[in-house]
Amino acid sequence: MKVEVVYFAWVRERIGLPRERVTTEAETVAGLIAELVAREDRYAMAFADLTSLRVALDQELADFDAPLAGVREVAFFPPMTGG
Amino acid sequence: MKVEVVYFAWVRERIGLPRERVTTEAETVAGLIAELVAREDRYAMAFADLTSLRVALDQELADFDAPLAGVREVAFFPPMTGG
Amino acid sequence: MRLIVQAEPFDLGAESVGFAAGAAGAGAVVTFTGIVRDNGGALAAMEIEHYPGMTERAIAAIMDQAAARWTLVDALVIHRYGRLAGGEMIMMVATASAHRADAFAAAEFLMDYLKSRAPFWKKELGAEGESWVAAKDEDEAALRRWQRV
Amino acid sequence: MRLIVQAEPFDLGAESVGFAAGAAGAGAVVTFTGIVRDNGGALAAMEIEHYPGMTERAIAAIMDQAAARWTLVDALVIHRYGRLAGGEMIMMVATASAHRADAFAAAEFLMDYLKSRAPFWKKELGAEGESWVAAKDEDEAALRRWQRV
Repeated sequence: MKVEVVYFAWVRERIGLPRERVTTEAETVAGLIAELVAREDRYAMAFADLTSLRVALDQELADFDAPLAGVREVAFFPPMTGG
Repeated sequence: MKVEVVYFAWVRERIGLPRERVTTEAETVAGLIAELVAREDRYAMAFADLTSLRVALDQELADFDAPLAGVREVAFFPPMTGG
Repeated sequence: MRLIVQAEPFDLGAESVGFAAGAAGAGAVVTFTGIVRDNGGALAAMEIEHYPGMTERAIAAIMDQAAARWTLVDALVIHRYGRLAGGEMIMMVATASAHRADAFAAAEFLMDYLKSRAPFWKKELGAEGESWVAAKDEDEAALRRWQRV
Repeated sequence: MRLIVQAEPFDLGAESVGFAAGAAGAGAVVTFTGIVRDNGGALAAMEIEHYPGMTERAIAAIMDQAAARWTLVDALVIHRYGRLAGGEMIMMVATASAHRADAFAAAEFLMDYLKSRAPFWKKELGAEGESWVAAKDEDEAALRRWQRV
């Protein structure tokens, strides 16, 4: 399946892209992360510490073990600092 | 001694005066109230329920057993409703 | 810190902007505005009586307590007296601090103390006569939470 | 309820007055304004990144929660993104209710959720380089108090 993967803040800076279209075999977010980390060092660096990362599926916060079936957009970012 | 006695809100309305100069022998606020209540019905009505009254001595909240020595202004009023 | 007790209306917009602009170094500004509720048209007007002299002393004391208790860049209290129509603004409080927790706590503290410890008395004038607003038990309860901490 | 996410500055005075005037029947209006602290001149600018689309959804969900939890006449959230200088206003929240307790609680709730659950990220640009603002443990703690109640 194909998903749009978007990155924000230092995740975006480490990976060097704001978004990309990814073809994946993964069934969960964690599976997608494993595929990305295997690609290149910059992904490994961005995903080194999952406790400092958040994920949203189709613009709703989700867990790393959430299934990807039917998801169009996966976003990775650090904890939010709004307000 | 002479004190200025001021009244606010429904205390003022029941007594029918905003302020008056009172010559008193009382040593405490409670003593002053007893003297006023003995004067006329309208005072007795105003001071009928002390739990619904507050007193300030020289513009500072005080208790009914506070001494009057040196006080220039005694104010009686219901619980405040500011804000 | 600034304290204003007046019969005249105040300009919420100008006061809010002026307060925020003057609070150098603040990251958080909280304002509270009290408005005369018209209770669905039942209220014709509100008459606010106060104790000139003591009002200013009591509010200044309340503001000093807030400043001693939280780290504030600035604080403002404006309170009106006299006759107000439904929908008119009665009063405002503003607090400025580096962080939001202090600004919120100080504004709530100021409001709780103004409600029950500043010498104002409200009378509602309605179609069916007039009546003094009674103090509420919940307002005394609101005060007690600041003594606990 | 109104929600605005924009790069442009907003007019705190006009928004405050408009909000209070529009909140028919409200007796209490609370506003919070967030301002870029310049840290004594150490901060040159702040860059706020956000997630277009999700930002609006997340804030709308937060506002719905506040409206379900407290009796509100109205609520407003304005949040900016992009580059802001020290002293510039980042965002504001306003709540209106019949009574002050609801207005204060809803404003604090909205702020706590905006801080940690709306997809904004702040980067500080200073004389000595740039750094992303880290989320604070105390902000997560502030959120937990709303789950307890």
